[in-house]
Amino acid sequence: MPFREIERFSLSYLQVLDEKGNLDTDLEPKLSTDELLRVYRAMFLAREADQRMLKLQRQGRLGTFAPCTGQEAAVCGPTLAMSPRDWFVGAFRELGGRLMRGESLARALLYYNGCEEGNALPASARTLPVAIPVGSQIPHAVGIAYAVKYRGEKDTAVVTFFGDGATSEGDFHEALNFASVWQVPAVFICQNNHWAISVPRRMQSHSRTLAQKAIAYDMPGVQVDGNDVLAMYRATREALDRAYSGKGPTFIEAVTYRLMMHTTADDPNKYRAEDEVKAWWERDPLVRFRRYLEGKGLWNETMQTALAEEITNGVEAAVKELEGRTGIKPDAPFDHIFGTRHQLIEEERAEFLAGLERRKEAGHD
Amino acid sequence: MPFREIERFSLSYLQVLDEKGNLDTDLEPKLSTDELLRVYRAMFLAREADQRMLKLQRQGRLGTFAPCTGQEAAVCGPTLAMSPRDWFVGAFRELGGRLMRGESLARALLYYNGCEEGNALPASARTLPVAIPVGSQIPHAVGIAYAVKYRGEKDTAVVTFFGDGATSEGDFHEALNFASVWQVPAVFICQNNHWAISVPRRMQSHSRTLAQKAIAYDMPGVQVDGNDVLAMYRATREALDRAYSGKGPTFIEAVTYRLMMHTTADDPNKYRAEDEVKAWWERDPLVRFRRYLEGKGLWNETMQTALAEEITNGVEAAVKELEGRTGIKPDAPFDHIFGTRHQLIEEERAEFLAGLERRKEAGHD
Amino acid sequence: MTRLTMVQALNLALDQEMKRDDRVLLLGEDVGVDGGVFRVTDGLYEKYGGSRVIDTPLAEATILGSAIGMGLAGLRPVAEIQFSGFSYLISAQLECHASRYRSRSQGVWTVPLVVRMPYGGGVRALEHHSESREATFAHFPGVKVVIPSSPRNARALLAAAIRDPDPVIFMEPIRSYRAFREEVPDAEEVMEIGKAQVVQEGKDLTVIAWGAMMRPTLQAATEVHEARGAGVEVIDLLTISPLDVGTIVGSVAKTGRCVVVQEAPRSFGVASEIIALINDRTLLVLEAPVRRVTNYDVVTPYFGRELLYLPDAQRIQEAIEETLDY
Amino acid sequence: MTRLTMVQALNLALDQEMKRDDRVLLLGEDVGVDGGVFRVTDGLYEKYGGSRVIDTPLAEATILGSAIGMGLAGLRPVAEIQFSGFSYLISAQLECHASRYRSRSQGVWTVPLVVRMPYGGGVRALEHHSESREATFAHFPGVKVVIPSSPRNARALLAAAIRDPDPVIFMEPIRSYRAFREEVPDAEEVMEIGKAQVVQEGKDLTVIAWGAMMRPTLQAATEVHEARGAGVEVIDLLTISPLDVGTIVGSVAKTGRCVVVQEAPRSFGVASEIIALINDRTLLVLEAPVRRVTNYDVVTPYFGRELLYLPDAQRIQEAIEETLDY
Ligand SMILES: Cc1ncc(C[n+]2csc(CCOP(=O)(O)OP(=O)(O)O)c2C)c(N)n1
Ligand SMILES: Cc1ncc(C[n+]2csc(CCOP(=O)(O)OP(=O)(O)O)c2C)c(N)n1
Ligand SMILES: [Mg+2]
Ligand SMILES: [Mg+2]
Repeated sequence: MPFREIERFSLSYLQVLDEKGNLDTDLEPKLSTDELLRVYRAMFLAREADQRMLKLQRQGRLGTFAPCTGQEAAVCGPTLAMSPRDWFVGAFRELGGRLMRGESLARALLYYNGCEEGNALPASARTLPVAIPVGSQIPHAVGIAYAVKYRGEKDTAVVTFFGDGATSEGDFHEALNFASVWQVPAVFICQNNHWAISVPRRMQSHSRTLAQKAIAYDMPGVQVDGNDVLAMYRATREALDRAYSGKGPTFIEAVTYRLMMHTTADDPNKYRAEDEVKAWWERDPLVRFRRYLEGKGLWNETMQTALAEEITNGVEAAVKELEGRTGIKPDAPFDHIFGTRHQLIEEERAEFLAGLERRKEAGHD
Repeated sequence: MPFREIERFSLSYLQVLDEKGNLDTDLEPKLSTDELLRVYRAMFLAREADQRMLKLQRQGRLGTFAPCTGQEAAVCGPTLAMSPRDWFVGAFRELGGRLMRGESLARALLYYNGCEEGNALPASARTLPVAIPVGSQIPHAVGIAYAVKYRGEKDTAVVTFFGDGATSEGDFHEALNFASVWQVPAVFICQNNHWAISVPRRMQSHSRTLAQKAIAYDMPGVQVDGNDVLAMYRATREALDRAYSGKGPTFIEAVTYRLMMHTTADDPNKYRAEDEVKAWWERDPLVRFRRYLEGKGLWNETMQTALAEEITNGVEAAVKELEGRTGIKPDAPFDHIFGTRHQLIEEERAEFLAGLERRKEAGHD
Repeated sequence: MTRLTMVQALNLALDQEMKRDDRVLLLGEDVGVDGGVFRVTDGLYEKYGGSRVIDTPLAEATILGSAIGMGLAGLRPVAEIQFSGFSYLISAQLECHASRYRSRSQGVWTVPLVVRMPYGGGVRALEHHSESREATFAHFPGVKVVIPSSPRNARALLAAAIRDPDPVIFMEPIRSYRAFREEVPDAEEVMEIGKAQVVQEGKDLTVIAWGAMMRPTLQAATEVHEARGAGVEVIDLLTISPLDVGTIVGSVAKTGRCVVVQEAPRSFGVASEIIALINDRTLLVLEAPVRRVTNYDVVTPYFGRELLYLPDAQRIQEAIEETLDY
Repeated sequence: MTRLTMVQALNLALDQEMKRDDRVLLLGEDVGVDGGVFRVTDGLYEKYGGSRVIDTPLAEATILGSAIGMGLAGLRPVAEIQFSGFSYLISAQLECHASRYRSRSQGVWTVPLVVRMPYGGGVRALEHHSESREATFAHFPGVKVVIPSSPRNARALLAAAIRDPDPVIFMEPIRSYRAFREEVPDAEEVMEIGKAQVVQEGKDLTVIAWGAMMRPTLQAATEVHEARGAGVEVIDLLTISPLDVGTIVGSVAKTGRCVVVQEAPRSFGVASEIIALINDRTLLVLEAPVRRVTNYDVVTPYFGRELLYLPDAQRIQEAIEETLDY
């Protein structure tokens, strides 16, 4: 159009350690050995847990779950950057991050085995339970960030994770708008894993990047190599620092890939090509990061073997814990429907328990 | 951030005839005298209707309505660009445009007097009824545009209007995303009148412009002087041509101002300064356009007086028609609840009518 | 003691709760400088500032969604939805989250919040500004639904809702906002959520109503009493969910006859649930079917026809008399 | 005639209607290449192409919102909401527009569309994947709500819904998707919306159920018959709104005893409305209170506890026997 230009916008991309192992030392974050090994360990644990959980699920010993394989860097990198004061508001595909936040694998397994008890991590961990309705947790993050700002809590921010599919939901848009208007300490991390079940990224949005959606809110936005844990750490670190210093929210698009099925109920062969998947296995975030650690002399085959064994044992212990637990309280739903007592609810509880009793007597179930 | 730039975006502004009457002849649309006078007339009628309706409302002879004074160019300009094949999907503040689409003032008054009959413009007019839930009509426009594309209807597009406040709703975002993914012939016209009831534009979104929201969808977007009817015509014309030729949707931000109250139930003195309102009266779209017509020798005082008289008479006739109408069918809601007949509904209708009958007999009401 | 309208009484409750507890904050469209389109939040922006009386962008889902976040973080947000006709936009956040965080986390996470919304017809309003859809919210487990009927109980119930540990949908009858005044004590007053109130005792028939239907109901009860001396017991539901079974069933067990007055369309409304409760627990004492006086199963007509559809004192009176005569 | 699962029968209905009328198109998440997460739309993308079987972006409100636009423009969209647990996102478009265009415009604008959604529990699914909230939609005037219970009626009702001039919420019981097969004629079959079906006659008691509750209900009815020879009449509701008063009331007037089986939480559910209808029209023939067998007023628990909460054949049988013995 022959009209007068009034605004310009630009969008950047961040990669620190590329697929071939090339490192941009200017951008390399200064992380201690402890930190580097902590995040590697978490990524590896998440990967192993996926494998084991898939087997359990196939054997009918676990319910449906959403594997995170391929996205370990995109979730664990940001989580490493977070302090325990920060809030973790996730979706349903961030096992590695949740485990770093103090969740135990045994508890996660309990959740995937159909028990609310699996969500009962103490509130002090500032890690919300899994949120299944796509995008619906993003407004919660904004509200929490508002509370942080309202109370003047120092060095505290809220990090929320969601998928590429979530960017299509109204909740995403409304929440980013609120966050920007309110200038709250929030970091929005979009896990662009290229698929929302069977719908590819390009059918989810006609925009060239997802990061550019931040422009709609005049919010800083950046596209990051989501399989590069150093880049993800760095982008989140900067976003958190901005948040801590009162400069408002940031949007991060992590470009990554869901290497496995959407959930254990899904068959990706129906909708995507082997080749594409293979190409992304070449960019495996774990392999890339392990080489980096090895290059730094921080990691070797022996350590890897030891870690693998330790994690296998840990996972087995968690499965044992899961399967060894004794009875859940059948009427817990009545305990947790309201914070106050009501005659109607208590009468229904009594009816429910009497029914259970009759069954027991009759020898049913 | 020291990151690699990957994308650039730019945003333009369109003005053809500025506040001082300066005309950019390169951009001036080629409109016939008929067209110019048609749109002036519509703008003037809308303005006059507001005045008269306000009086009626204050006298208790009309229900709540949303005056459009100040926004005549932003609505009538686009409507002039539309053909009868195009669909008009409005919100609640586009009286001038609706009248141009074949709505009669008498019918509009009936609507504002609490009768659904006021919405019963034939479907062939391709003008949807007023939509009150903010932003909710935008998805309808996209669905209609999909139907147009699906059927391969030639030279047909859908134009939808909504306010600055509407851009905050999830419906806005979802609809623009769908439109862009589907590349349907739709034109989104945001009436940025600077206020959503008492909430100013800058508290609605932290973005510098509303037009830049189009970048989130890689949709062409432009900011236009909404008080410049020639610019509004031109921007819409180009967007329609793009739509007709299969190039997809366009987003237009019309920068204008709501000169009167939000609705007749609102008191703007509570939240905005006289000065601001005065400054915008200086940019009155009617005055600007009348000068342009006069400059072209197409308009003069005599014509203005004649038009004023004609319109006053027309408005009075419409009021007479409204107030002279005899009884509405009391049970019409039962006729139009479903397109099929159901025992439950018919029994309720009978009960309703019997109750009315009893009241009549008892001399009530 | 001052004679206040419901709008003033609600304003008083908000003011007192905000003074008492700085975790309480308000958010919504036009609740700030404008004081709310009905003036319920008038003066609070000036008193407590823009960070506690928040004019939000125009997006209901995220008004609730961010309030949920505030609640999770320990604040006590009071969200306003400008008209209940737009409250369907909050359904998902309400059902999927507000109502579930407690059970989902076995009590670790709770969402103490209030959603205030004006509802109901009879004020010549535009489309979407006159519905009464309390049943929709009441069917969501984990949500409390409260509807005051007078300035005094509005004030005391709003205070209770704000202090309640659960999400409370607080529906305010527009028609009663300014229709009458009532003495409201200056000192704090907090009513218990989950309790109905017998506002008038009687032995011959029970009428159950709530919200704006209370006034025509009381009028009808008086007329029936004057016309034929019948003792009509009138129950003001006040809490729609969870229902106060004890009070409802106790009264009907005594009178054996019952009329329920509901502003909403008939089917799948609150009246049906009351009838089901009576059926469950005290059917055999009934000497007549429970009568429902309701709107019909049609889209609420625009105000040109609206009054023909809303229950009024005359329809209520007819139903009472027919039930007495049954 | 082929023996089909419900999933296959629904697929057949879609295929036949799409073949018959090119105004019919499908839209939703994963309905295209993937064939729907339950495979209901399997093969249709390949057959009718991406412009008639549309994989939409992930946004339920606009799946319905754009379907409304398509309906207004004369198409006959069939939208899929992937699970009814996410259907609250469509509430606003449904209540504010789909249900109202007809009345708003006095019949000038209509919205013929179907919203399909799998619903209900019992399949060890994740949170939000097991609710049954038909009452929420049924309370919106202007919306029809249909729930099939078997492959054959699923197919015939879906065809009817697609041809219906009004918005139809079509809820598909997940538990019945593949649980059993039934003969489904190859030739078109269209059932009338608004009609319940007496699937088994009996003179002693009426049981009313719908959706996935039909199978345990029939099992319970058989067991009661075998145990004590009682004649249990079983009604499959099929249409939830508008309810088929005639069939319901006719049956109860005959048997004098009634049990209603509802998968949803008890309060403010469909069972209450049925009880209210019975109260209105045939109360005095009742020889016992109508029994409700329902879930409880709690958030549907995760699958670890779910089966304790859903009505099953044993609970239904107990309720039938108690009602017979009353
Ligand atoms: C509101 C809502 N709609 C639909 C679903 C069903 N569903 C679960 S995950 C998913 C795709 C999500 O895609 P994305 O946001 O990219 O996250 P990813 O699964 O790739 O991690 C869908 C459609 C849901 N959980 N919530
Ligand atoms: C969903 C919804 N929420 C709230 C309202 C009440 N309301 C009516 S108009 C309005 C402001 C609209 O602002 P804008 O979109 O800028 O349009 P304008 O009124 O300025 O033309 C509000 C909040 C509504 N009609 N719909
Ligand atoms: Mg994804
Ligand atoms: Mg505006």
